[in-house]
Amino acid sequence: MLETNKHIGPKDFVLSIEGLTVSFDGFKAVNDLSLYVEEQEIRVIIGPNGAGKTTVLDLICGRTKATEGSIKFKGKELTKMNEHQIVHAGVGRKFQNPSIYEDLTVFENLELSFPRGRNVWGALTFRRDKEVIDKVQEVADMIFLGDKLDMPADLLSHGQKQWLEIGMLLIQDPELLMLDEPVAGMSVSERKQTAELLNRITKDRSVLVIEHDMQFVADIAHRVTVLHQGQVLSEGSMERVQNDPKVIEVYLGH
Amino acid sequence: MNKVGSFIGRYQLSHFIILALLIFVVMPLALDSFRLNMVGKYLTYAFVALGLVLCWGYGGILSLGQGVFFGIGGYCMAMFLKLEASSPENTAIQSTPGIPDFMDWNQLTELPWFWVPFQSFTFTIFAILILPAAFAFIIAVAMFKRRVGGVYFAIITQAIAAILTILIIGQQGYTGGVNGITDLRTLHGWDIRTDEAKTILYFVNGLLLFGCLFVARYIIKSKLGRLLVAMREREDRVRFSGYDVSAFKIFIFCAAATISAIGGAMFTLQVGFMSPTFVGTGPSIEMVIFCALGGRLAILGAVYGALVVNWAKTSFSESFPELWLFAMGALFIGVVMAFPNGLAGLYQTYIAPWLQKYVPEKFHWIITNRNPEESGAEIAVAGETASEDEKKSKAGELSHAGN
Amino acid sequence: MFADYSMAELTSIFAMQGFAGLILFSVFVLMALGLAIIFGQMGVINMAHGEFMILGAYVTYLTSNVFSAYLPESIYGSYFFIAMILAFFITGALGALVEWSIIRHLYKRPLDTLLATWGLSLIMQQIYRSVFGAREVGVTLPDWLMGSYAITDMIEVPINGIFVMVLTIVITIAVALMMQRSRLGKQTRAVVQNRPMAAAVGINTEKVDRLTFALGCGIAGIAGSAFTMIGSTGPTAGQLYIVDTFLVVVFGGASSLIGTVASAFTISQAQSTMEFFLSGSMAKVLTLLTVVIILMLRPEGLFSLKMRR
Amino acid sequence: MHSGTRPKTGNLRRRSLLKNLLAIPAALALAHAPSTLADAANTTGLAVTADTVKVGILHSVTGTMAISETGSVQAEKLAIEQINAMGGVLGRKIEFIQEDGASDWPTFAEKSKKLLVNDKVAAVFGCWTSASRKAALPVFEQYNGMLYYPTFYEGLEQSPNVIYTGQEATQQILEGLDWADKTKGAKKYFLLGSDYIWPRTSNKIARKHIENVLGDKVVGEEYYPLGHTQFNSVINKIKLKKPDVVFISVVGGSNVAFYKQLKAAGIDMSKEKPLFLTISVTEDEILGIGGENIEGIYASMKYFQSLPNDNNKAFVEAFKKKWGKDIVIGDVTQAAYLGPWLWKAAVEKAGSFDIDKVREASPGIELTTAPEGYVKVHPNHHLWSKTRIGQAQKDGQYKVVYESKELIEPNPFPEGYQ
Repeated sequence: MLETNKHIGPKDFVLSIEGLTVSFDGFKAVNDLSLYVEEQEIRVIIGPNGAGKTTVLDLICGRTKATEGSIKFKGKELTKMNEHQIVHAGVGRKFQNPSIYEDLTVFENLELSFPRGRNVWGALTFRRDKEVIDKVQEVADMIFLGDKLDMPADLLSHGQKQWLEIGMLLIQDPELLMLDEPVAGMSVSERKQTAELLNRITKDRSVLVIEHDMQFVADIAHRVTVLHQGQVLSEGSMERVQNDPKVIEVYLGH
Repeated sequence: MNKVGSFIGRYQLSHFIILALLIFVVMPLALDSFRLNMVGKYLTYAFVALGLVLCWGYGGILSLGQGVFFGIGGYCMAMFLKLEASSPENTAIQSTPGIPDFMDWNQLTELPWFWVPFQSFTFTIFAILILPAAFAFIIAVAMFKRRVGGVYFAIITQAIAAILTILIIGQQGYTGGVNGITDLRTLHGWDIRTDEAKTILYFVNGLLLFGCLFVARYIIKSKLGRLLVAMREREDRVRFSGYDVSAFKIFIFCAAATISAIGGAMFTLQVGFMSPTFVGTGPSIEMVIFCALGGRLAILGAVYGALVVNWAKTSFSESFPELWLFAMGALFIGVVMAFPNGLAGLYQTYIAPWLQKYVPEKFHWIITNRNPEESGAEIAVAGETASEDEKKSKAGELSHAGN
Repeated sequence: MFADYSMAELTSIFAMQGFAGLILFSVFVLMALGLAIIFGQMGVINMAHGEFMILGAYVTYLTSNVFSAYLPESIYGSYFFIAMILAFFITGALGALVEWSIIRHLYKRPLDTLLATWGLSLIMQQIYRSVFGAREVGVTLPDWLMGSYAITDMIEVPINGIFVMVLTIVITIAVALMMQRSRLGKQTRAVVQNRPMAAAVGINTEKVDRLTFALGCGIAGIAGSAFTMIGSTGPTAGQLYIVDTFLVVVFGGASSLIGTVASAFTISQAQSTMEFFLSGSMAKVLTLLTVVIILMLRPEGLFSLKMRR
Repeated sequence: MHSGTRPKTGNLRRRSLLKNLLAIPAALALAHAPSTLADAANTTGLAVTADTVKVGILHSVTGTMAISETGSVQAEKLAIEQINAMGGVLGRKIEFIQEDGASDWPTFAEKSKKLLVNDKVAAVFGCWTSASRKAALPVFEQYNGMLYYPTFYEGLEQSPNVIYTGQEATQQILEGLDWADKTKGAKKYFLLGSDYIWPRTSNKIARKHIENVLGDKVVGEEYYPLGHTQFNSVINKIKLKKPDVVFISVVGGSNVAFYKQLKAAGIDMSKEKPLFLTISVTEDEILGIGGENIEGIYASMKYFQSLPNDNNKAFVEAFKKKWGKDIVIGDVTQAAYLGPWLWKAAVEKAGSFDIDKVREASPGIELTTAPEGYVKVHPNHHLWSKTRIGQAQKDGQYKVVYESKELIEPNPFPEGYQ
């Protein structure tokens, strides 16, 4: 699977993961994994439960520290950086369960994610000026919540919460967007809207998505990576992956 | 809210004014100088409680060692005053005149190096503001950078309070030991023991308290305040929105430390001495109850909490000394179980609606806050403490232990 | 500093110093065991732990008085065992009552259990003061517990020290077996790991909580009973133990009994060695300081598994 | 005190007779002209009426110090009751206002101020720890009050507003060390104390005396934090250093732990190898330690409950009658009992409750009826008193084995010991 990548030089990749390993008390959740994501690519990671999908995202965004290996984002080594530094570098992450501030309003949720005043002094002197308000409104419109700015976030539906979290990432304008099961728990119409949203927002950035819903994957993926036991089992177009006998064995064998 | 200048809304302003009237007008008129001085002492604890509102209520960091910072502030001030009281003329009978009496008893023949700068009042003020913050900074960096929080932080700060107490008591030649630094007399020649001086100090104390209240109000109304609330709920989300969570915790802990230290310095000035009993674990926990009773999210509540608990303590121990501990214990349990939001919660749930029935509608803005623009995080959060702690317990406290 | 002493003297002193360290170790384990169960397994911070210990001590005091007043002198020597059993059940029962009335409402707010139990400790202190008086009470010990056993001329081993050590070993093993083997132990661990799931498979989680808390308090009671041999019994004596106890538990990594034992061993040996070479106060300060610094550098404590979040 | 007229021996008896004679005209005058005398007696706006006078009792009845201070409160109440039964002071019944210091030093200062400023009491009997006295002292000096302080303490203080009814450090220590050196032939001393000012100052004085006066040797000096309960290490050190005397100033709950562990470590305290000499364990503490655990140690103090004189027998009887038969009386309790009597004597000598007059009258006041025997107020406001050595018995009492021949002069700022 990797030979397809061999002729491409590393500088063309937004994200290049090489030899990544993490072990929890001897259990290797991710084992010598290599993965390359190109600019403006939508890459979907699939795999059975426990394959290490979420762990890979955790490793990229710094939530989990790698035991070995390197993660380079636009030439910067992420394994040595803190979470917030990784965010500053341009990586955004959405969690599996919507992770929003339920006690704050939609506006405040987005405002807090606005990339200004991120240090202590900045936060103390932060002011809600026109730039902020306009940007919040713009993002809110994009995530279909333009008329719900004053609503406390915990009153949103599950799907709306997912969108809000995506909006909180968008307002940071990351170059790499990582989404962990963005359509989980959504209704059919919400899925459609989400797919459309993703297609819209990924125009000028790379996206890494974990998803189970194969129809959704087929809708959005440029390429698919199949993880199994912490390693890459197969990689390529949806069609190619679906016909890979190893993938079929893993999925059916279980 | 959109402008920094309007960080206090109408409703909040009305409550600030009520408190100001209480402290600056009602108390001085209603009380003799003896009782007023006692209230002044209680108000110094309000600084600590206010600091706890910031770091515990908003930052989710429960420190059981706030007495340490109160003590550092108090000792800095006491060192300055003691040096002034120990002029060579006043201490002529000592074997080494010019040094504090307890040093002389402990065979010190010259002032220890770390006492020397405290001959300068400017340095002392500087030390009161900087030393506790610096000490808090060291603790906070060590702990928050490693994501230690919750229970562990509480226990470690408690241990630090215990260590410091043993050290102060043990190093009596340098600290005055268990007796503390006593017999403080004048500040730049101004006798602080007279009734007039105590009344003036009471007002200075009140003004400083209001200064700190405004600072605290500004902090929690700023984006930093909203971030703190957000952090308690979803620490990871804040982190992945590009914020260095530990930096904010360090800041708020240091701010709380400095505020406590100002209280400590004012305590020394008003009470006339400082001793290790205010540094230890017992008083440090007691100070937490001032904050909890007032409402851990209510900055004004901190002041009322400190006043009410201490007032009750004094009157209880005057009339039923044996019952005082029962009352105090019941207060701890009751506040935690029945009124997790303390007096502030009690007010909002019961008193405000009741008042509304009797007050003409156009004055309702004094009683309740109906303008959501003003409320920000504070009101949204009231009533949610339990659930936040809940999340906290799952997210922060146990996670770092490896789960 | 040892130039003035003969080799034999030094050997025996070091032997005895090692033994002193072991006694301190036993004391720490006894203090911390109950708390380790309550804090480690349930996440409850019981600031009244010291007061539960003192309740055990007062029970011992009362038992001793009853024995000397109403029972023949010949069986007086055995009162201590009865006292410990009574201490276990009485403090355990009080623990269950406290769990029912206070703690169970606060499981989701660990920091609030801290405040509530601190309040409880104040109330308990005042109850002791009202019932037993403000002064310390003297617990008369059976003769067989006092005195020492001379191994050589120089090496003398205090019998109550041995008693505390044996007691510690027995209780530690009993607790370990209980947590590993017994139904309650398994249920406790199940509840700790996944409360809703445990409830779903039919475990009465409320009962498990109550019994666990009661057990932790009961062990505190036994510890208090044993400490009448080496410490004081007064209304506020419990406060002396609380900081040390929490440090032992936290240093051990909170969730494992082995961690608690290891941490008690490390702290006690460090303290007793330093006490021998330094003045007592400085030894205490240095020990506490070292523990705090290590905890700052390694917050998970001595023993804890690195797990996947 | 049972009776001010109880016959005494020798010159004491003469003194007391003399005093009683002197008191008669005053008493007569008082009976005839109560109103004018009320003015004369009450010149500083104190709470004195024609038939009552208010005093304050200020001790901790809550908190950690309640353990120690309870006895003092009981003694002061007993003394006041007895004085009232004898007709009061200058014909006025004493009414006391009790305040709780709550083991919290600022509270002592606060309550002192309340007693002096609000209640205008004529005297305060109170404070126990040095820290509480240090906190309250500026208040007494500022508002010109009179404090009767009962505890043996470290000295280094002499306030015009305090009468120290306990011993200062040199009174208590030097006689004990001399006794150990002379009668027991002690040469090597080990000093052990709780870590705070009183033990440290006491040991400083002890060390100077041992090294400079007795020409003996100090082989160890150790301090443990207040409330420490593990003493096995220091017991090993004692075994290693083999001192002749272990000089102990451990206080509070630590005492219980120390002596129990000492006994358990196989040291028989009655064998006197080494000899244990304490300045901090009174009968009160033995109650908590248990007589069987401390049997055989020596204590150097001015008062033991077992003192055989008649004053003391009557005092012990009255005390037990009022507070229960199982109660014990320690050194500080007795010193606290002296407070109201010393004040009464000074007031009667001055013929006034006026603080300044009472202060002036105080030096030279003698108390022949003190349970500890004759005491006298020194111009430095401390008491001349005898020092006794007692040996602890299994029943929790001390047996007096030695008594200083002369009254020992109080010397709060001892030259050569600082």
